[in-house]
Amino acid sequence: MTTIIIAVLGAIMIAAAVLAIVQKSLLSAVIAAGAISLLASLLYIVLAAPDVAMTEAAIGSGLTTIVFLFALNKIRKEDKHG
Amino acid sequence: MELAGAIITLIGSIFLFLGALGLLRMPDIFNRMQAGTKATTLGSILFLTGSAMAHAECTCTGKIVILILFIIFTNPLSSHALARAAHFIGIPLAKKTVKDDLAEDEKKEEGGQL
Amino acid sequence: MVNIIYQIAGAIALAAILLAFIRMIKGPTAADRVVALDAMTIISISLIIFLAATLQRVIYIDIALVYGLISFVGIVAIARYLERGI
Amino acid sequence: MTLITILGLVLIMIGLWGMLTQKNIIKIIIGFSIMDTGVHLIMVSIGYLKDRTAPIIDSAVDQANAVNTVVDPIPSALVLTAIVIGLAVTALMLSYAIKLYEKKGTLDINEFKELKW
Repeated sequence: MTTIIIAVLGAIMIAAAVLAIVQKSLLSAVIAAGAISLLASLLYIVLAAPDVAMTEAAIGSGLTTIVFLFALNKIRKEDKHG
Repeated sequence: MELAGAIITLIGSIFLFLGALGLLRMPDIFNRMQAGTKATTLGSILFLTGSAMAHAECTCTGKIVILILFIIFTNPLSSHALARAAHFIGIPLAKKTVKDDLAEDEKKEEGGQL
Repeated sequence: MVNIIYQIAGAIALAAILLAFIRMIKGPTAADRVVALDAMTIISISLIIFLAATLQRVIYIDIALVYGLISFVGIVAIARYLERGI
Repeated sequence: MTLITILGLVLIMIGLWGMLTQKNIIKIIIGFSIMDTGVHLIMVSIGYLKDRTAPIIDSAVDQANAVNTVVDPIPSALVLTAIVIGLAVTALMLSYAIKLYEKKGTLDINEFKELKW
């Protein structure tokens, strides 16, 4: 059972990584990077490391996305003025 | 009791699958949002309830009740914020749409101010 | 019997996460991708509970609690960015 | 888990490809973050032992026989620190990207050629 879960989630992770690299829009790339962190935290549960899974869910998927959005917001605001 | 819990879990997972299928097949973003939020909310509530019933020997019922309350409170809020944002940045509706109340209200307000 | 039905339910939830990810690949605008991410989050909370029941540890349910709160903050932040900026 | 080691290796390769081929600075930082995730997956998969459970002692784990039933907790403790430091490094790189944008008005890496010769 765990082998099937690892195979499916790993395939989705690789596809999301390729999507994050080849995507033109910056916001879509950030969203795909958030999806990678989500699936990684599921894999940490299968690997019997719940503390790492909790940290990855809070920091990797939540806080990193918000920090990226702050940077994108700064860049877009400068765009509007200049 | 355990068999009933397993069957409720199966029904919830079928709801999750149908929600994801609707996310894939609906024509525009608002229909997709409706399929991807309502159906998955009901499906996950059924899934969690069935899991708590199927494993009655574990002492996890309180945590699952708190989790269901989280899902009920946060999921409609986030979907509402997304729908509002998608409407205001001007994503076009599907061709079959017959009514757009928010746009009519905005037009009426602008007319009143003038 | 109970175990077989429960594992079939988990497999269907895994297929659902795959379908939601296909919308994330196809989605024409960024808002479609955010909707797909939202659906993937809810389905993965169910999948965490499934793993906790399969691996027989109660402690894994706490991860679902953390994830349910943090994902809400993330989705609302993306929605506010789409609307007018944080 | 051999499968997870292979997955981490593929993620590191995809992140390196993105860092080397993309022109936009934000995309380079995203590639760095993908590479980070791959390294963490490999480090956690080193400590995993087959058919064992999480190293948290509660009612599900027998206390007297805990050495034979739990996985190695040291790599997950290391990765826990590495995730937080990864967030700090990402935030520092993003602040540099904002400063570079204020200086030149663009994020294309080919425009910054003061140190080229």
